[in-house]
Amino acid sequence: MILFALGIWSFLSHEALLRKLIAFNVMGGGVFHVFIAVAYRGDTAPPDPVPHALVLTGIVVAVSATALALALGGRAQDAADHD
Amino acid sequence: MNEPWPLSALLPGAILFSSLLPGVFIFLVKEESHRLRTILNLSGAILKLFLVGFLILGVYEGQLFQSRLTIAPGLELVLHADALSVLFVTLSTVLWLITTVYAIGYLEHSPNRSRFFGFFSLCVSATVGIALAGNLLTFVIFYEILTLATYPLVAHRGTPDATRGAKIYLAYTMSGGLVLLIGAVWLRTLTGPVDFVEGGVLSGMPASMEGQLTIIFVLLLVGLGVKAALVPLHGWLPQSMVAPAPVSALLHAVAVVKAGAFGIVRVVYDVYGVEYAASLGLLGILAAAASVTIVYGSVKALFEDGLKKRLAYSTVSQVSYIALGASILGPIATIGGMVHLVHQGIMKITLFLCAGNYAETLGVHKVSQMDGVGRRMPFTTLAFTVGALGMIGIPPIAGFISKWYLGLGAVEAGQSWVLLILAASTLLNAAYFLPILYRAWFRPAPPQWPREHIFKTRFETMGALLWPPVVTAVLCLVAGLLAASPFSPLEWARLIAEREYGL
Amino acid sequence: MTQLLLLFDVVLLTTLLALAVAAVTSPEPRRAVMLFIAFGLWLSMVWARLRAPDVALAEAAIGAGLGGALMLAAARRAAKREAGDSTESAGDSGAGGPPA
Amino acid sequence: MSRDWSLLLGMLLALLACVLLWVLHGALMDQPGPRLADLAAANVPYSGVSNPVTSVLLNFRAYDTLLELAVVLAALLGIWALGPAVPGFQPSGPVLASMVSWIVPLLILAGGYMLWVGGHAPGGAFQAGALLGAAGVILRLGGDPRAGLPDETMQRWLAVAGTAVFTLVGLALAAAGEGFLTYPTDWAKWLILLIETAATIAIGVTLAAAYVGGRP
Amino acid sequence: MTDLLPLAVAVPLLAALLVTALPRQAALLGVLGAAATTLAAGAVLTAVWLNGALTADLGGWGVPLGISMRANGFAAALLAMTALVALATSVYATGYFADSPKAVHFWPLWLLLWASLNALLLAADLFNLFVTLELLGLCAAALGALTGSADAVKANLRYLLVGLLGSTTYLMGVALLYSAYGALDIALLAEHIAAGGDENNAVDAAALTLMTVGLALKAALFPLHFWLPPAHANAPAPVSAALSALVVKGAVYIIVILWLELFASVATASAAMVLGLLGAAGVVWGSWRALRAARLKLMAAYSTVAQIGYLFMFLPLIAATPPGPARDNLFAALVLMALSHGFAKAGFFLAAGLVQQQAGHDRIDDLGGTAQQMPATTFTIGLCGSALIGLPPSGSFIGKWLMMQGAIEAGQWWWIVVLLIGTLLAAAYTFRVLSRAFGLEPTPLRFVTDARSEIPALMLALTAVGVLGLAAGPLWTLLGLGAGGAA
Repeated sequence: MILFALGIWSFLSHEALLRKLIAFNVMGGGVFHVFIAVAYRGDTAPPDPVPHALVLTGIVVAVSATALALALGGRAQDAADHD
Repeated sequence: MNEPWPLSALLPGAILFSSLLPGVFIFLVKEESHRLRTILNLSGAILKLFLVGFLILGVYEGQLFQSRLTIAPGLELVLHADALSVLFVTLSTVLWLITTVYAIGYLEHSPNRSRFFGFFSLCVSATVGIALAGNLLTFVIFYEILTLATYPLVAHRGTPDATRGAKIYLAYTMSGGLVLLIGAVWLRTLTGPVDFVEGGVLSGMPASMEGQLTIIFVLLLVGLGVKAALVPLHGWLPQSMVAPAPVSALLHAVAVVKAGAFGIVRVVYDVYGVEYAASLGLLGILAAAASVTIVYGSVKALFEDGLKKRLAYSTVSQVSYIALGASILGPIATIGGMVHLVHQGIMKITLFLCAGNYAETLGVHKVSQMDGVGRRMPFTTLAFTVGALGMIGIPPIAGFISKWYLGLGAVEAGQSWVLLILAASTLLNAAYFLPILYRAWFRPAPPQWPREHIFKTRFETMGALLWPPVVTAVLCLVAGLLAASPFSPLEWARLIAEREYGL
Repeated sequence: MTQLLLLFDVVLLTTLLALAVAAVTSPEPRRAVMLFIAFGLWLSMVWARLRAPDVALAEAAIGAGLGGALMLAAARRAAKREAGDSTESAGDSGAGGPPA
Repeated sequence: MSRDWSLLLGMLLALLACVLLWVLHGALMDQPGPRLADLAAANVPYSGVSNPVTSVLLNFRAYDTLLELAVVLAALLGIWALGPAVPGFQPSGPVLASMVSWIVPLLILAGGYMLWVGGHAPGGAFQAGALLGAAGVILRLGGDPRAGLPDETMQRWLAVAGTAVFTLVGLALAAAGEGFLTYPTDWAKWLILLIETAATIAIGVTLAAAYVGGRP
Repeated sequence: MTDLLPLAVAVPLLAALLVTALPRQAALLGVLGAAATTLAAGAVLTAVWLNGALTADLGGWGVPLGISMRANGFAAALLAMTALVALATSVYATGYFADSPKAVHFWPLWLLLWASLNALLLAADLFNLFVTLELLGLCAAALGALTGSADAVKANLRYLLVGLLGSTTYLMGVALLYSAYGALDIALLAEHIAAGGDENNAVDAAALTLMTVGLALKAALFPLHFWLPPAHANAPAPVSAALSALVVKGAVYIIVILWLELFASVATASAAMVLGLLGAAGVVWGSWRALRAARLKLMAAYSTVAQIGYLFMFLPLIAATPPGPARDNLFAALVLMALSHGFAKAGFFLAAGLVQQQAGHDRIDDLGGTAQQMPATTFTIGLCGSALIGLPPSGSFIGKWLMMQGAIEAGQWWWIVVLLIGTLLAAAYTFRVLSRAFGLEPTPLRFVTDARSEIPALMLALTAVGVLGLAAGPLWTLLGLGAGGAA
């Protein structure tokens, strides 16, 4: 939760793309952590696999989005340089 | 009831489409294809005239004409022909034909004719839709479409003036349309679908709703009053005089202002019911608004030098006779108001067409330039004279009949103050029309006209420009002279009044 | 034993939060990315502790690993551009984007 | 954004975090029920794989995973749409080159192992794909501007392979009357392996191409 | 029968893969794929029309373990709208991108976008919705940046980031719900939430808030709309059309589902009022900015902010109306407004794109000659404009009529004031454009016509104005509502 809020705060208060993306990933980490915590059922019972799968999906999605955002950022810089 | 005649459901729709379809096709016609466009225009107009002929006969015999289309549950588009619709449909159809002929001549070499005639046809379709609307929803729909279709006509010339006039026109009518919409929706939530029924549908409403119904009436009146140019909602009308003459003629004689006036009549008679409206004290509001408008419009007309602007203020004044007729309880006043719907239409269109002729042939736009036009253009000026005298109310021209019945009805209803209004307005009418006639016939012509076109015809101007006003002037005379014959506007108005009052 | 484990957990979480705060507050891009990668790896450790080895593996490989690599590359490009700008040397030698 | 605003925002969000933490705590305390854990565990034997996470990913919630592959592809297409890649780095020194030459095969091998092991132990297509991608990244760091990727046509085919195989298997099953992505129990293992293999290659290629960062 | 639902996603997905792999035939394959997708959507629509709501359990596991898809009337209506708009846009794009190297990049992303829209509309699972949202967001941002200009790339980067923030916030709400109820299926969760009563109020409220805020960010609800105008105004025209008409609707669709279905038992009228008031603020602000916009596409983009606002204004009205025909009418009106706006705005953007290509710019004040050279396009803009204003006979006229009716019945007259202001402002900005067509520029003797691009736009406009306005009745049947009757 704290990670989530930290992420939002950082996302909103930083201008630079890279820092926004780090913030976004930290924020995502917070959400994923909630899922993992929900799945955890003590040291004896096996954990719930469904949230694990959701988090896996989420991680891949987040990285894809990060990659696209970085590419867009690079292109924006190039375009600005050319103009 | 009698078995519905299969045509009875189709005829109202057919009348609507007889101008709508040609309109749509005209948009696609190439600018240079003068002949094709004319054929489309005239065939639509003539076909419509035939269809309306059927309609008149049918309605006279008491047949029911109705087309229904459900657009959403509880919301129905209803086209319905009763005696009142027929009056307005006939007026618009006849005048459409005449104006179309005129416009073909008037716009001979001007640009964007396909666009003009396309919207012109849409405009008439919307007017006919308003006339045939069988419930308030349908009325509102066509009322808004009319706003849309007339905007391009007002803006047609594209000059900064025209753009400005069109903008003002749009601002007024759009706001009015919205107020009308609110009133209509509100009324619908109280009563369900508001069908137009002779005698009104609201008389059974509980007393607790009277407050709301009064507010709704005012909303509807304001919404309709914008198009009917009730003071102080008339501001758009003189501004939109920038439009080409056929547009002014059609807008001011038939389409826009009449749509407003017709709507007021509909609301008073077929929604509230004239007796119920009187019992709520609503007629007083209407009468006051109409009277103020009549006098104010006439006074303003007196001080206008521009011919079309003077005619516009005259329209402001004259259209309110219709509202005045509706505001007096009693069949005779009703007849006066209804018949004026037609009479004012043919008289005013005559005047506007003549004004267009002066402008197009001689370049005369102002009253002060009209010295001696009678000798240069005798037929046009004769037609103009008939129209003007009719407006003043000189017998045997049509206008006299209207005023006579209005006065008689007022006396019958015990509202003699109306006579004062009529007298004042007649004096003012005379004061702003007679000087024009004097100038036209008795002052010497100037050595040179502002901008004269010589047409290679036997007559004073092009045939397509000359004959329409002459025809309408003759109609004014005929409507007055043969007022007592069957199917005259007066007799038809009498039929309406009988049905409205259940006589 | 449980107390030791609890202590372990607390240390784990505190470190995680500290890394996160450090990553998002660090103004220098490359340092921030490094801290972020550390944060990701640490997070995967926490998850492994929470018996989610699959996810931990994925986070380490994809989230921290590839995501970090992408960001590092971007950070390096940004740094190079800045250097290029400051020395006014023949513009951007690297980027060869076509006109739009 | 000014410092003051940032501070205010921070305080508000700290408040939000506390509220959410309290809510989550309440939710976890109130209903420590099994949620889907037991249900999933009971169905794992019929899913064709023994790793519960893999059975959720590729069987119970396979549709999510299919769309997820599409997300990865979308990111790559978006990157390609932005123009050609930035040229690679200078050729590396001999130390790095020799390191690359043994680390890359190792990564590919590890990827293959990860893919295979995903059926019954932690691992699977995504992790394996990530390792392949990492091999690409290292190749590019080592000086290969194309990160060891094949030519454009081949790249396109490989990038869509995962999603395509996944969708086609789903549709084929639907056509066979089983329903979209409904594996018959006997075939489940092999179908999942087929999908995973295609997905691994696609993810590896996509991630490496995304790292290269432009149209091939 | 139930295989139809995955088919509606699989067909555009496969088409996207195919055009990715075979870039040389992109346009041809793209149009074929568009046609096939339209057929699939049509099949879903027909099936829903004939049999009512459909569900499909994917993988044969059933909920709560597996994922299911479903198509009710609401989803089917939007699916059909998406199909028609996307088909028209596809045909238009063959002309727009002819001889452009961008075509190769446009088609795969475009079909993928379509697939994600269909998947979103047919999803019955909250996490599945998250994945579709992300796919949608990525495709949309990538398409929006296709022109490659600095403005476009920057605006769409911001759009992407805002979307990520929104969807992550949404996901947090999903996590809370899962922790409390152990389910992700919407219908199942709705049952749990209704059955839970007051027990989990805090979780419900927190989840609803998080998910709504996250989605409102993607739906550009005022004041979270700031990202929309630059992103939509700078994208290529076919993309702008899809972004404004379809993509934003996706988020609105989920919000409507959340409020009227998932959290129907706990969403309070006062909370709905907040959304409604924000919507109203969006109407006024968006319309005002549209009026002040210097460029045609920017104007259209601000108008989207306003039109989305109307949709949110329905929520408090529906909350205040007891179940029955009156409420059904309001819901149908909401859908009708969404559909009309979809068609009209798509048509508008397509037409604006033609104007821009012809004139080389889209500054409204300098468009006089262009407007006259392209009568069909100007006519399209006029038709779409009248649907945006809500003039008859457009679908939004009926929508506004029913909204006013509902507002009067619920005693919430202030919505009518908003409606009035919004309508007048819309009229003002529409006619600001149209009046350019009546300038003094010489009448062109030859008109610029390009049937391939003009007809799709015109068709969309006619659907918004003619079809939806005059034959909206079947929508009630499709939505499974009884005839509204005299409400």
